[in-house]
Amino acid sequence: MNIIKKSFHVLVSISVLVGIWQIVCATGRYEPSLLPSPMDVVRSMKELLEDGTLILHIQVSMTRFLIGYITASIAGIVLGLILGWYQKLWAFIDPIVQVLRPISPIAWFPFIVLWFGIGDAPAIVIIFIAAFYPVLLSTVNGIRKVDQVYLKVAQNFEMNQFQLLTKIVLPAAFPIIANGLHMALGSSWVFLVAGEMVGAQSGLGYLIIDARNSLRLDLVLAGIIFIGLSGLILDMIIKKVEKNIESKWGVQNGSK
Amino acid sequence: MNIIKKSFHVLVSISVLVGIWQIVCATGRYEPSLLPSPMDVVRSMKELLEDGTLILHIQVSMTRFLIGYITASIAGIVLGLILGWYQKLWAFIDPIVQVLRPISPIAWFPFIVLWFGIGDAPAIVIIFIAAFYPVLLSTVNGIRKVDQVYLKVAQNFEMNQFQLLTKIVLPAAFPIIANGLHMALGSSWVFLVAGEMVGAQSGLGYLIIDARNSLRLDLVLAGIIFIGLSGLILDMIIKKVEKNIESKWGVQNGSK
Amino acid sequence: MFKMDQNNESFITIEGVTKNYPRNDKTQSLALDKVDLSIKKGEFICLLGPSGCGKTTLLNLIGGFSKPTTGKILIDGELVDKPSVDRITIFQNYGLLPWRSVIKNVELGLEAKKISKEERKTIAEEYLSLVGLTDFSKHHPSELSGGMQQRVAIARALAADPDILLMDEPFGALDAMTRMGIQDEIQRIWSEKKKTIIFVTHDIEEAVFLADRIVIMTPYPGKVKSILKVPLARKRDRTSIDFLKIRDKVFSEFELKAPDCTEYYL
Amino acid sequence: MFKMDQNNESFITIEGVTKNYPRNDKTQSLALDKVDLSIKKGEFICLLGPSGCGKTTLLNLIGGFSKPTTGKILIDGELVDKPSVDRITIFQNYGLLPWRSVIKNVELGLEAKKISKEERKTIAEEYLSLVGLTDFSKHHPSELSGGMQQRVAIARALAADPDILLMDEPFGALDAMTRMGIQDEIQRIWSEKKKTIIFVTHDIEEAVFLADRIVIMTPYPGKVKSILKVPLARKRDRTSIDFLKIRDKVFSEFELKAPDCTEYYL
Amino acid sequence: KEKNAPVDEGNPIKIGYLPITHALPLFIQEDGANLKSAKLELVKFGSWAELVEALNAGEIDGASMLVELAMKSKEQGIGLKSVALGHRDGNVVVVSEEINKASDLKGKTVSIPSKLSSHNILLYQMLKENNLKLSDVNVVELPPAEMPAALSDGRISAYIVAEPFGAISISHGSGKVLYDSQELWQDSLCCTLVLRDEFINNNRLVAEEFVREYVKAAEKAEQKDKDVYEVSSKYMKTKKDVLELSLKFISYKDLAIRKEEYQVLTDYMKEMGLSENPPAYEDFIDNSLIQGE
Ligand SMILES: Nc1ncnc2c1ncn2[C@@H]1O[C@H](COP(=O)(O)OP(=O)(O)OP(=O)(O)O)[C@@H](O)[C@H]1O
Ligand SMILES: Nc1ncnc2c1ncn2[C@@H]1O[C@H](COP(=O)(O)OP(=O)(O)OP(=O)(O)O)[C@@H](O)[C@H]1O
Ligand SMILES: [Mg+2]
Ligand SMILES: [Mg+2]
Repeated sequence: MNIIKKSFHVLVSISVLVGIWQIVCATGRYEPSLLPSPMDVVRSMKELLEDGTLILHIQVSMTRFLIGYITASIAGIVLGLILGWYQKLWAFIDPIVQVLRPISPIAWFPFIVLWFGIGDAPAIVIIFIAAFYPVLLSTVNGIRKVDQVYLKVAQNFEMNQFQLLTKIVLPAAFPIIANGLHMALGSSWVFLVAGEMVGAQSGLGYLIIDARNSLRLDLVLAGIIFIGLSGLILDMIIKKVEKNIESKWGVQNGSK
Repeated sequence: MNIIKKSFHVLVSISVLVGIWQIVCATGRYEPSLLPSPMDVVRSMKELLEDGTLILHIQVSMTRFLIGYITASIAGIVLGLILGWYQKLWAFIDPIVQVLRPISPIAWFPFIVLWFGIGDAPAIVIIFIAAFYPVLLSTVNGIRKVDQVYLKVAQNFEMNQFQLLTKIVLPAAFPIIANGLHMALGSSWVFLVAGEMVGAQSGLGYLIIDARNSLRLDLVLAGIIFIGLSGLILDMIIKKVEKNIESKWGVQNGSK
Repeated sequence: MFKMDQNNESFITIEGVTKNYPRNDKTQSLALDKVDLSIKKGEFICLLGPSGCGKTTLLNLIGGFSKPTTGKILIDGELVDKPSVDRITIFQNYGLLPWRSVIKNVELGLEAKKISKEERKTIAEEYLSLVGLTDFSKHHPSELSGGMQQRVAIARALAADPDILLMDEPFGALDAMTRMGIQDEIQRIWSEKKKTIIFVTHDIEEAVFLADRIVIMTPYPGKVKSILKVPLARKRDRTSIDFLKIRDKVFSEFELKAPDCTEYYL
Repeated sequence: MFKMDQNNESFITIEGVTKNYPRNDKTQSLALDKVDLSIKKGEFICLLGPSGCGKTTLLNLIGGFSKPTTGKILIDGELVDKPSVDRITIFQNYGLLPWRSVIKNVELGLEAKKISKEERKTIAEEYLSLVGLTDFSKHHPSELSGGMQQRVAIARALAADPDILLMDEPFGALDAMTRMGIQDEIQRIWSEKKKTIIFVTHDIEEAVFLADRIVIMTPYPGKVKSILKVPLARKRDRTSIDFLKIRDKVFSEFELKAPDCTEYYL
Repeated sequence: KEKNAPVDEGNPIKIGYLPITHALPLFIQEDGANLKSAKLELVKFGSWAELVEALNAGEIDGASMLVELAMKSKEQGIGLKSVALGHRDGNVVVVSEEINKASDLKGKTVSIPSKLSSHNILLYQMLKENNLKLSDVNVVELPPAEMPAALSDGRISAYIVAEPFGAISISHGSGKVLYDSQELWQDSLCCTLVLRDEFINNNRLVAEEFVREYVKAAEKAEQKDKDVYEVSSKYMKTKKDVLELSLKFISYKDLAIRKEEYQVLTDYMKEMGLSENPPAYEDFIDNSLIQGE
C-alpha cells in the first residue's frame, strides 16, 4: 500500500521532470550535443548497462567509497570518543579542526598526490576527508551531550573507566553519532567525482570526468543519474539503520 | 578571561601544527617546491596581503558566496515553507530532491556553463546548489516538526492561513531552519573552490586553482589558509546568530 | 440578571457522543462510549479519571478540534464543528510560543481580532496583572517557572474573552505545592470572571477543591461512570471535614474498581 | 537479630552540613544551611519541602555525588566521600539506559561486580518479578509507561543489594492515580527488604503515606524546619482519620509560612 | 552579454586560454592591446574541460585550445573554425631517471592530460616507433599540475603534456627529456586558435584584424627575448628558468594549418579511435583570416 503510493509519487515526479527536459530539448534552443535529450541519455545508459562497464564502475566507486567512509567513521568515532571525553585536549584540537574543515578537498589535490599518489588512494583520501569531520564533530558533540544522569548511574554502580566508556558513554552518544554518520554519508558521496579526478581510471566519478573530457554530455548525464541513484540507495540504507537505532533507543521524534 | 584561554588554546595548537609541518619539511623527504615550508607560505601570504590582491580575492569570493548563500537561503526557506506545509506536494518533490542532492556540483559544470555562462554566475550557482538542499530539507523538516499544540492554539484563536504561517509556523520551525542555515554555510563554503573553477578570474578559489596550475604550492597553501580562516569566521558569525536565536527561543540544549 | 435566571438551562449539551479512533491493526479503539452530559453556564466542571479514560478526547470534541463519531455537542444551541475563540483550550504544556515575550503571548489571541495595537497592549497588561505577572511582561516563557508559564497561558486565554475555558491537566507538570497556589488562583479568577470551566485532572483532591461537579470517568472504553456534586462553599479548606468527606467519596468511587485498575495505571 | 538491637543507633549521621554553590555573579548561594540529621537503619525518611529547599542537594551529598562545604556525613561510622554501590540513587527521570532491555538494565549494577552471566540473569529475574514486570523483561524502557519504568529502576537498585535507597522525587512525573499504586508497592518492598530509604518529595500526602519520619525543609537558605514522626501502622489508609490528622499537621507546618511562600513556589 | 551579438566597444572579443606556454601569442597580443576595431579580453580557465564547455556554450568567442578537442566539438555540431595554430612542436616526453629508452616504459605508468590531445597521439607514436602498443603501458589521465609531483614521487614514470609542465620536472632535476615532439612528429600540431562561426560571420573585419595581430604577436613570441618573459610572467606565475627552458621546445612560426598536416592528424585520430568522423579540412580549417585575403 505504502510502497505503491511511494512508487506512484516517484513515477509522477520523474515523468514531469523528464517531460520538462524533453520540452526544453524540443525547443531547439540548445545544441543537442550540449543538452542531450532524454532518449539520448537513456540510450547511453542502456549502452553502459549492456556492455557491463557500468557495473564495474559502480563496484569500483562503491569499494573506494566504502573504504574511505568506513575508515573515516571508525577514525572519527574513536578520536571523537577520546577528544569528547578529554575536553581539555579537545580545546586544543578544536581550532585546528575548525580551520581545516571549511577547506575544499579540491584544494588539497597537489598534496594528496604528493602523499598518496594517484588512482585509488586519492579518491579514498578525499572521501575520507569529507566524511571524517562530520563524524568527528558529531561524536565529540554526542559525548558532550550524554545525560549526566547516566554518568551518575555508572558512578553509583562503581563502574570502571572502560566500562563507563563502552557501556554508557558510547551507546548514550550513539543516536547523535548515527546522525553524524548519516550526514557524513551524504557529504562524502558528493566528493566521489572530485576524488576520482586524480588519476582514477574507473568509477562513476571517472566516468563523468572522462565523458566530460570526451565531450560526451549524454554520458555525463547518464553518470549523473547513476551517481544520484546510488547516492539515494546508500542514503535509504543508512536511514533504515538509523531508524532502527532510534526506535531501539526510544527516540520518539522523526516518527512522522 | 575566556577569550584569553581560548587564544591560548588556538596559539598552542597552531604552533604544534606548524612545528610538525616544519619538521616534515626539514627531513628533506619532499621537494621544497612540492611541500613549501611554513616560512615560504608566510612569505607568500605577506606578499598577497601587501600587494592588495588578497583583499580583492576575499571581497570577490565573499560577494559571490553571500549572493549564492543568501538567495539559496531565501529560496530554500520559501520553497520549504510551501512544500513543508503542503505535504502532498512534497511527496512528489521529495524523490527528485533525493536523487539530485548526492550529485557533485562538478558533474553539473557543462550544464551550468550552458545555462549560466562563466565568471561570477557559475560560482554563485554552485554555491547556491550546495546551500539550497540543506536549507530546503531542514525547512521542510522543521515545519513537519512544528508542535501540534501551536497549530491548535492558532486554530483556537481563529487565525487565518497567512497569520498561521508567518506568526506560528515559521517562528516555530526556525530553530531547525537556523540549524539548516548553519550546516548549509559550512557545506557551501567548501564549494567555493569548485565554483571558481569555471572561468572566474578572481576570488580565493581562483587563487588556489591558478596557483596550482602555476605549481606555486606556497600560494596554494596560503590560499588554503585564507579559505580556512574565512570559513571559520563565517562559521563563528552564524554560530553567534544561532545561539542568540536559541536562547531567545528558550532552547536549552547546546548550552554546555 | 436575565442570565442568572437562565442558570438552570443547559449551556453545553453533550448527547450520545461516541469517539472511535482507527487503529493500525484495523480494529477501532473506543475512546469515548455514549457520553451524555449537560453543563450550565458558569459551572466549574472537573473531568476526573485515570489515564486513557478519554478526558482529552472529550475536551477536544468540546473544543471543536475533532468531531464525534456519533452523537453531537451543542453550545448555546449551536452545533460545535470547529474551534472557536469563544472556547479557549489551555494545554498541559501551556502552548505558549517560546519566541514571544510574555506580553506578546497574551496579545496573541487579540491579533486575530481587529483590535488596535495600543488597545491590545492595554488588555494584555490588564490580564497579566490579574494573574500577578505584570513584572514579567518582557520575559520570555523559558525564563519563567512552570507555574508562572501556566498563569501566562491563563491570562492569554482570558484576554480573548471566551465564554468557556477548557483546561487539560493544566497543573499536571507542577509540583504539589506550586499546584495548591495556582488552584487557589484559578478558583479566584473563576469566581471573578464567571467563565464556564471544564477542567481535566487525575488528581482527586484537585477536583474536589475546584469543581461544582466532578465527572468521574473510567477507561476501556472511556465513559462517564458517575457525576458527583461538590456542595461546598468557596474558598474551600483542604483540611475541613466536609472536604475530606467528599474526597473519601471519590476515593471509594475509584477503589471499587481498584483491584483490576491498578494494572492499567502503571 | 543483633542488627535489630542496634536499631536505636544512628546509621546515617549528618552533622552541621552546609552546601554553597558558587554563582555567576561571584556571590555564593546557600543551598543547605547547617543541617543535622540522624537516621536509623531501616528507617523510611521523607524529605519534604517546596522547590529549591535543597532536597536534591542533600540527597546528592548522602549519595556521595558531591561534597559538603562544611560539616560531614557518616554512614555506619565511615565518611561519605564518593558514590558507592551500597547506596543507590533512583532519579526522578529513572536513569534507565534506553538502549538496554529491561532485564539488561536490571543487570547493570551486577556487571561491575564479579558475578557470572547466569547468576546475573537469575538475580535480575528475581527482582523483576518482585516489581511484577517479569513479562516485560525483553522490552525496552521506551515501550513502558512511566510507572513501569520507575519500577524497573527500583528493581535495578534493589538487585545491587544496597543498604540504602536514595529516591529523588521518584514519582513526580506520574499521574496521581498511578502514583498511589506505586506508593503501595514501594512500601510493600520496603517492608519486605528492610532497606533504609531516603525519599524526596513535595507531595504532602505521599510523605504521610510512606514515611516513618518526615523531614520538613524550607528554602532560601535550604534548611530543616522540623521533623515529624508518623506513628501510623502499615499499610496506611489514605482516608483514615489518623492519616488525615497528620496530613493536617503537615499542612499547618507549611501554611504557617504560606503568605510569603506562595510567591516563591509559583 | 548577448551571445551572438557583434563585438563593439562594450562587448569585447572573449578568448579563452589556459596559463600555458602554448598560449603565449595571446598574452603578447592582449598585453599590446593593439586592436583598433574591438577590445580583446582573455579569459583564463583551470582546465580544458571548463574551457571547451564555455566555448561550446558560446560564452567565449574563441580559444587557444587542443586541436583534437576543437575537432571533437566541431564533429558534434558546434560551429567552430581553426584559424591559426597556437604554436608548433613544444611538447616533450618527460621520464624519470631510471627510464632511458621507450621500451623501458613497458608496464610502467605514463600520464597524459586528456585522451583528446596531441599528447596522447605523441605517446602512441613513440610507442609505435618502439614496437609497443598503448596497452603495453598504463595510461593515466591526470591534471597537468599534478604530473611533476607524481613523477618526482615515482607514482608515474613518464608524462607528456603541454608546457611549461614538462620543463618544470626537468629544471627540478626530477625528470629528463626522452623525446622532443619533433623527433616523433615533425611540425606537430597541438594547440590551435579557434573562433566560433557566428563570431567570424558577424564580425568579419574584427576577426581579420584579430588574427592578423595574433600572428604578429606570435612573431614577437618567437623572439623569445626579455619582453616575452616579462609579458608571460604577467600571465603565468612560472619561474624564469622553467619558462626559458620550455620556450626552447616551442616554435611560434608558420601558424597556418596545411591540408597534409591535417590529414596526418585525422589519420592518427581515426587510427587511435579518438574520432570516427573527423571534420573535413575545408569545414574546419579557415586560413582565410591568417592569409588576409
Ligand atoms: N489520536 C488518537 N488515535 C488513536 N487513539 C487515540 C488517539 N487519541 C487518544 N486515543 C486513545 O483513546 C483513548 C483515550 O485517550 P485520551 O487521550 O482521551 O485519554 P486521557 O483520559 O486524556 O488520558 P491521559 O490522562 O493519559 O491524558 C486512549 O485509549 C488512547 O489510546
Ligand atoms: N549545581 C548547582 N549550582 C548552583 N546552584 C545550585 C545547583 N544545584 C542547586 N542549586 C541551588 O541550590 C538550591 C537548592 O537546590 P535543590 O536542587 O537542592 O532544590 P530541591 O529542593 O531539590 O528543589 P526541586 O524541588 O526543584 O528539585 C536552589 O536555590 C538551587 O538554585
Ligand atoms: Mg489527556
Ligand atoms: Mg530536586
